[in-house]
Amino acid sequence: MTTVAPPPNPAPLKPADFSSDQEVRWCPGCGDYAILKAAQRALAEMGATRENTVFVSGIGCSSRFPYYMSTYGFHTIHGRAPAIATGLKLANEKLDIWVVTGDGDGLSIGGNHLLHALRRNVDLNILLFNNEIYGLTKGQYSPTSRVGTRSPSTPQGSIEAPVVPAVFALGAGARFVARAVDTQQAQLIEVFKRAREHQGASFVEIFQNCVVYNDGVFDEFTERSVAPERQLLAEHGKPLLFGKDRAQGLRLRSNALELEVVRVGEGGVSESDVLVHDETNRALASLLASLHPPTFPEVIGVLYCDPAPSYERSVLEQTRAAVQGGADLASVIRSGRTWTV
Amino acid sequence: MTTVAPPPNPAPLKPADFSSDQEVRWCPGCGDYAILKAAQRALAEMGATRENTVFVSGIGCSSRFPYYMSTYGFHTIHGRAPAIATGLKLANEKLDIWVVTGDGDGLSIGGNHLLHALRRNVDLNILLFNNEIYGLTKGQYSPTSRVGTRSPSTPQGSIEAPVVPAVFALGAGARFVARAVDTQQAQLIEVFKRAREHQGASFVEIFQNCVVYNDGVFDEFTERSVAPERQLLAEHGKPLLFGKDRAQGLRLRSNALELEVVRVGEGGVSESDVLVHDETNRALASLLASLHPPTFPEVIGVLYCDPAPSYERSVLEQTRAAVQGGADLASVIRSGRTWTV
Amino acid sequence: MTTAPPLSSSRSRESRESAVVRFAGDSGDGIQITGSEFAAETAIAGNDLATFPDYPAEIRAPAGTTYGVSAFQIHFGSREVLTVGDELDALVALNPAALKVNLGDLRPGGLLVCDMGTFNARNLTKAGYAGNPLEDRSLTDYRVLKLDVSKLTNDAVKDFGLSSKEATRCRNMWTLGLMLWMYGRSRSATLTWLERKFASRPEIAQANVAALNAGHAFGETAELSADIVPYQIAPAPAEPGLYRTVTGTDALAWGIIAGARAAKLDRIVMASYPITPSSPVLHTLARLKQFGVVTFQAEDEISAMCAAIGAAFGGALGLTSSSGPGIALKTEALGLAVMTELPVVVLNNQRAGPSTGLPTKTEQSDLFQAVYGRNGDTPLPVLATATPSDCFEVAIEAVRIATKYMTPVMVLTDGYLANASEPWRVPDLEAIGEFPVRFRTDPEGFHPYLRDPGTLARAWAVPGTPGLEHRIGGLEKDYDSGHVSYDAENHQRMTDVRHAKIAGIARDIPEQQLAVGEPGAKIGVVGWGSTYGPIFQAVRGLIAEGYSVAHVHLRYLSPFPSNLGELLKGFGTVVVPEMNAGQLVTLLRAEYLVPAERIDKVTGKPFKISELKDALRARLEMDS
Amino acid sequence: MTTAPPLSSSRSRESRESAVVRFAGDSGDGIQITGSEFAAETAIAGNDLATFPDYPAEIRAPAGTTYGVSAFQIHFGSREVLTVGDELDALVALNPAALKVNLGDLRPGGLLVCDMGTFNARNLTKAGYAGNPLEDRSLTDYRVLKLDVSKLTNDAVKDFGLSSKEATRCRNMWTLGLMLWMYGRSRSATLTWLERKFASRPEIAQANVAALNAGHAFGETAELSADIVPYQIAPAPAEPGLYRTVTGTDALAWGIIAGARAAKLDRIVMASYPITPSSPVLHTLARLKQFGVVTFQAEDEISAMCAAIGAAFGGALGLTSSSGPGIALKTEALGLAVMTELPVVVLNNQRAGPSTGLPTKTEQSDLFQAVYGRNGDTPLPVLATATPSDCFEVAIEAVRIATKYMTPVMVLTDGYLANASEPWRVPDLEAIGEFPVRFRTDPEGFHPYLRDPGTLARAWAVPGTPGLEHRIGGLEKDYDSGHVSYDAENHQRMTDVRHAKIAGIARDIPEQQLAVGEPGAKIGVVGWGSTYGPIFQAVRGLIAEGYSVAHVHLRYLSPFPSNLGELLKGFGTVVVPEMNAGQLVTLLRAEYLVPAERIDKVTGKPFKISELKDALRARLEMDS
Ligand SMILES: Cc1ncc(C[n+]2csc(CCOP(=O)(O)OP(=O)(O)O)c2C)c(N)n1
Ligand SMILES: Cc1ncc(C[n+]2csc(CCOP(=O)(O)OP(=O)(O)O)c2C)c(N)n1
Ligand code: SF4
Ligand code: SF4
Ligand SMILES: [Mg+2]
Ligand SMILES: [Mg+2]
Repeated sequence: MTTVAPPPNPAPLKPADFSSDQEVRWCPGCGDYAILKAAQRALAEMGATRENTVFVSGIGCSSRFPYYMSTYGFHTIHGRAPAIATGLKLANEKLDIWVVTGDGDGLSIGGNHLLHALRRNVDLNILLFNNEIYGLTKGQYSPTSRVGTRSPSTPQGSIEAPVVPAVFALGAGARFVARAVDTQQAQLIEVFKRAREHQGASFVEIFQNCVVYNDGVFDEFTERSVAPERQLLAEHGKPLLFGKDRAQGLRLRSNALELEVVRVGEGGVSESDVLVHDETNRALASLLASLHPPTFPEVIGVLYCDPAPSYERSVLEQTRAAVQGGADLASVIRSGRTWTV
Repeated sequence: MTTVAPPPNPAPLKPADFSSDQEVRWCPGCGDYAILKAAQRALAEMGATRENTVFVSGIGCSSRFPYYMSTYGFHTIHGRAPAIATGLKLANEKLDIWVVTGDGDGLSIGGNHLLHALRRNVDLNILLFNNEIYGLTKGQYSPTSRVGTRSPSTPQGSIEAPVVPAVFALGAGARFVARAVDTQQAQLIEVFKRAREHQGASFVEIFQNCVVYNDGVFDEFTERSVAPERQLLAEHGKPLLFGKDRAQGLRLRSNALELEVVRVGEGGVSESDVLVHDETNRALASLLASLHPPTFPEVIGVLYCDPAPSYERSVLEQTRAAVQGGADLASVIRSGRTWTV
Repeated sequence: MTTAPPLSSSRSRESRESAVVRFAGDSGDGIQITGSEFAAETAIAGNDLATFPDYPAEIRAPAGTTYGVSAFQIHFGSREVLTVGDELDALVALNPAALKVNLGDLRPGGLLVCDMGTFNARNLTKAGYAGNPLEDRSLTDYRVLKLDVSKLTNDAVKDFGLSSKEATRCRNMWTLGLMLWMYGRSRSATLTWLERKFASRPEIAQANVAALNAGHAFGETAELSADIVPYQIAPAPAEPGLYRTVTGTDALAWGIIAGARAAKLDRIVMASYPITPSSPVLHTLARLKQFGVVTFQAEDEISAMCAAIGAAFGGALGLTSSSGPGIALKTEALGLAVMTELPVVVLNNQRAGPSTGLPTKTEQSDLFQAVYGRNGDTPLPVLATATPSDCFEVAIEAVRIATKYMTPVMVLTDGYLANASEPWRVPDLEAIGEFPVRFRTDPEGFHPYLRDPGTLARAWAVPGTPGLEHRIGGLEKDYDSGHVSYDAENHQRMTDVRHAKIAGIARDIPEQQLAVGEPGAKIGVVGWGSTYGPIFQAVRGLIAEGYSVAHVHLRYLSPFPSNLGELLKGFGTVVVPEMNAGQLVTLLRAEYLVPAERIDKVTGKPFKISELKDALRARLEMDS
Repeated sequence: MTTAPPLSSSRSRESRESAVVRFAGDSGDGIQITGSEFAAETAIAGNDLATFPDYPAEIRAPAGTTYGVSAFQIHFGSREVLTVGDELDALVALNPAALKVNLGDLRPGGLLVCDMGTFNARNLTKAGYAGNPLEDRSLTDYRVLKLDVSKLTNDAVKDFGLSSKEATRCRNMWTLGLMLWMYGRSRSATLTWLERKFASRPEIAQANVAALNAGHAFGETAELSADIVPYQIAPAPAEPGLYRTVTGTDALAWGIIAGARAAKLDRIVMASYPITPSSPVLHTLARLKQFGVVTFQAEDEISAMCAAIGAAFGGALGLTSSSGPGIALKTEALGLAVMTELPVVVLNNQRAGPSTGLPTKTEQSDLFQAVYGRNGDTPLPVLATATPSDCFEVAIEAVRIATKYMTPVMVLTDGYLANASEPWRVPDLEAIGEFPVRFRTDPEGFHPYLRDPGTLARAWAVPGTPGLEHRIGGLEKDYDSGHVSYDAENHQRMTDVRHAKIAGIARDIPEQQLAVGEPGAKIGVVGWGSTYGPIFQAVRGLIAEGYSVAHVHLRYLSPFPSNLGELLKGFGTVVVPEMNAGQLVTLLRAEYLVPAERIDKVTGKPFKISELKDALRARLEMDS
């Protein structure tokens, strides 16, 4: 609400300027470190200011994030960050608000708030650190854990079908859905920038390695040696190609809603047969988000981006219009039937 | 847990036998009456018993439902019916459990439980009475209300994009998603039967007219005169045709993930160009669920059905296997290090 | 029709000090309008008054059923009126169901007006009557005026070309006209209102006017039995000024806005999730956006509480409202608000519990929840409103305490207060003392838990302010730096300061006064919330009877006013009437070790003056 | 190395009544294993004992940091041991950070064993030491045994072909060997354990054995300074029987299972959502499925509570567990359980609040929440466990009360109890009295709120039973039919019966006994929960000093035992030590009007016996 004018000619901030004085206390080797670094770089590169940037998180290892940023921060309670961030945005729409959440925080206890923040399209940048496990509470399976995950609460293996965060977000009506990998800095930074630019709720799922309780769970497609063959970086307007020499692509089966992997140049397949990524097509995004190795590549990048007016804009327009109409409490109270004694 | 054996040769029950002795207290003309009737008929026609059938609801006009059934019933608290029903199913997997919820109950406060009941695939028949409004609390807009809905809490009109229940359910990983209209009894009964037969979570959205706070909100496609032109009943294995004489159909745009309406016999379109409904294709279901009048028909019927093992089965298998291994508390307590004084 | 000798109806009016009238009919009969208009004319006539609407629990119950009955009660008089009245002097029943449901509250000898036109077999059956009570001897205890209001109305409006349904809808105006005559009231306000309301349909306006006049004229001219007499009730003395009637809901909403203005906050974020009986505050504020109000209908109560917290973090006044079950859902986040010391006002419009309970009935059973219902040692201030107009002042006070002490504040109202109305002298807004917040802007020496040495409030430093970037959260923080701290002694220190801060508010609130009676009375009757009216009247009545009794009514329930202990210990006995199973009494006993006694009532209905008087009289006489 | 004259280490042992030893090191150092093994050998040696592990708050803090220090404390003796000890007689510090964090708890003159091999510049800096404390004069208050354990271990295991990392990992066994020698303990249990544990890697097993033996031999043979003496601590008297050590978590889990067996319920639905420090109960029960346990990791605490309610409706024992913030989320549904009168056991493993607070620290601050933290008048029984082994009995009792009275029951434990362990005489399961539930099957005269005239419990009629089809829910129900009722008098009656049912449990629980001391003592010290040990020891100590003091420890916090008021009124003064800001004391004052006084501590740590003794002694002398 009160945004004090920034000092004149502020010097551009460097990534390190976004680092707080608090010692980072994630486990050595945790994927969260890389995400922290990428966020600091993205903010610096975009010319963000500390005072107008806020990180709001829930509870979990990932949710410690705000303590390590030199911006404003709110380490709230488990699962509720999107709701708190919504209130904050309604108090001061000028703030650049980032929500940091985990697969447990955002999709277990906090699933409902996430659904509604996405549906309402509040202008928040929501980063979901998906390590497919509850890190902070010492390794129980989470809603994104694969079937069969052995954990303290599922010693015989979990049996629930995991939720696919991006598919859930699309089902919830999100208008920006992207994916990135903790250690792939360049792409991560790029996605952060796109998310920040997007007006309305941006949902970013980050595959994050928990070295202690779920080490290597994404190796299948993040391990350096296999990454090119198992990842597809979706780029708007470009064909959905992947693999060494971008030799493979995704094609739509004729008159069916199914994708298949084809090799360009083999069996009469030309590059023009390969589907072109259209980030404004929700159905395509949903299909892409559902693909997984080994049959398919894991699709990363901006799966979906189709802006619409953000919630706080429209809400505040109503309030602002009313305020402009003039406000006199005395006359409101005196309206209706009065009498004088 | 304790299922007492039914009396020998029970006489088959009639719809009226599923009616409780409580006076039905919905507003005259409320769509809920028709749904009640359909449920009673479906149960009777499927040979259900009162003692093994349970209706669990949250809070809302719709959630009064259990009081009007002569089965077991639990009118719980707002939004929590799926969670309570899950516990009930884990206590006694033999029960045939129906969850009755509203668009507010199931998608506003209860969205998270719905998400997880669907994802886990608990064998529940979940009926969401969607009247796009909060009936019981006197008419506030709900998460399914269209943009611009004027209600006591949105006197200037609502601004949030509504959630599409079926799209949400698909995004949540539901394995059975269907739609029906309150007053179209035959199809409603048919959907109830399919839902009950389906093992695992079945999600049924019912377009329900609230005569008091949102009268006629579905008229666009439910009004008798327009219904044939504005509704498409999806049937597995059959072409997606609709309209008088089934003259119109849905076609997939070539090499794109978009549907279009075509007229069979016009402009060289033959019936074989029309997409055939495949209820096991999630992407198709999702696309169908996203269509709305006036551009498209509203699609009803079973949009998606692709069974997988239900949650309680797998969970109870683990427990049962353990029980069969033998259980001796004394030896558990005596295991590990002991000493004798 | 009665056969008693006819009397001119223009005969002189009997004087009364007060009257209690209830209008009742089917939900479709326009009862609430009738009641409100009667109340408006009564207010303008200068009586003090209290009104209470009683809606059916069902949204739209089938016509003619007992559970579809809607009612509106008004108590008015020539002296202070503080309750809606124990029993009815007059009951207007527009159909058999209305009679069935309400007759029990009519005092013997009271006036009963019935529309005999609706007492047909179908309606009688629906209401559960075997025979027609207007025709058997079951109403002999009352003075019955049975009129075919339906027919009389139809006659009165027949010239306006209304449909028969529309014509019948004018019945309420006919009845209103009759009752306005009965108590010697003007019709002018209603006439103005009708013309405005139906401006676009003048034939409806005219028909309603005709019905209203016809009902009035009927009183003037018809031959009524001897026992039906019109009344006259003199104006009540009142401080000079501009008056209006006000409900608790409106007063609360306006009070919040006035409070935010006094705090110089230009944005209020009201985050709420609908629930009976609390939704109207959200609805009211949604129409007051011109005061910088942003209303947010959240997905649930947790989200609403959290959004209010987020808004307070952002420098707005955080506001949320709910009723018991919804407040239960807010408790975890409320703990976060305590821990992060953010100014959020939480309105709890109580209803009868436990659980869903009786959503449309009133109760005061969330006091424990308000004071104690959180994990950890988590103190916060709790205020309660006593009357509809008191809601205005309490709301301002809640904003003052929240912003001055950087704390969530719980305000307890109830379903009765929200809907009841009473005359209110329109306050002079300029006279409201300001308490402007001072956002921290100076980075020098700043940390987020830096406290004001006087209030112990922490600094309010708002995102957007350069140089004050900081992180708060639910983990314990270091007293001296605001960083996360697991230190043992620090936790003790922070726990202590959280308590001291709230306890210190006792120094910043008025000393407890007596509502009526003298300190040291034989019995001190201590109440809180909407029981103010009945307790006050009961105690005043007993004092008039010569008893030594006094009334203490608490606005501040946590912390208590600093002199309360002394006051209580001065009484011979302390008695605490509550609409719960004994909650304030428990707090008082724990705090002051006074052997306070209980008078509980949990029927979903307010206390009657008479039942309180009886109970207190019995207690007073026990010792003598 | 010291220059004092060498003495044979086989010299005779000094006798001690008890000792408190803490092992501390980096989280990767195997400290918890060292401690557990030491405890096992000590138990087998016949001492009474109490242990407490202290994990770092971070999952895996960087090596060598102070916040990465892990510790394990054991108090053992030849007489009853009830606490982990106020101060340390011996501290083993495997690195500088461990020394830094723990030294403050070592009593002057206490034994300090340090691995000087780790006191290099890097580790010293990480621990925040400017110089090396082993080399300056900062440790002169203690008897320091500085050994290069790293090197000694490496020497001992060099023959087994281990990597240097693996070799260093054996340091804990070397240390254990030394300390076992120090207190004259056997190594046999540890040897067996090592062989089983590393069966697949015999070289590791052998190396660990070698390290263990080397440490022991070092004690036997090395030339230690004169002030380093080995001890002997005689076995404690104990009732004959089979013993084991038990943590609160295990005892609770087993108690629930024993309770369900006694109730003849063959299914337990345990629905929970992980939260520190309560998750281990879920983990433990997930491994006990053979007892008909179904574990359900819900999406949140609300769902967990609701699933437990649904399960109870279905005829299983409904069980849920959490800690403060999670319990807050359960309160709305808990109200539903009260309203529908279903048997659900709710375990609250308390942690320090408010809000997220200090998740890994212990506190007793959820008592208010347990007793009062719901909307409406919503009474339920609340029990608390006093010691790890007491958890077993309390769990059984919770199941008994829940099923017999058809009510949710809250059980309060805390993070300390969950993790602490003590010796436990394995109970005779056959001797546990049965309390089989009787599901209603007879349709004759049935309605769901039909009550047992004795207990006032409603009938438990389970879906699946023909003829008993019924509907329950959160709305108020008619006393006589179980249908929804908005009736005023009925609500009063139901509210009353809900209270009467819970209050009536007081007749079905044992009268309150004194833990130690005499009725009518000058000071009655009243405690609950995990403060049992320190209060008991403090009071016993004061009695031995000749003071008139007694200890009352409450298992039943709602309702209180029927004789409690009388007992309290008999004391000169009632003092209530609590690890919160005064919660039980408030309940007692309100209930009995006794001017109970507070001794509070909220540092996240248990009371010390000495601090309690000091406080009580001061209080005792105030009046004399
Ligand atoms: C109300 C509440 N319930 C439970 C917890 C315990 N809790 C803290 S974090 C967490 C899950 C963390 O998982 P995730 O969100 O995936 O974060 P990660 O630690 O993996 O980054 C849980 C269950 C809590 N703090 N509060
Ligand atoms: C915890 C809680 N919050 C809010 C309410 C109030 N409430 C009852 S029903 C309802 C919404 C009803 O809408 P919907 O689910 O669409 O049902 P409908 O009445 O339209 O059938 C609300 C907000 C409540 N009973 N409990
Ligand atoms: S437990 Fe896992 S997620 Fe948490 S800090 Fe350690 S590595 Fe990272
Ligand atoms: S308010 Fe609407 S949904 Fe509720 S009973 Fe009436 S018509 Fe039906
Ligand atoms: Mg995680
Ligand atoms: Mg609805």
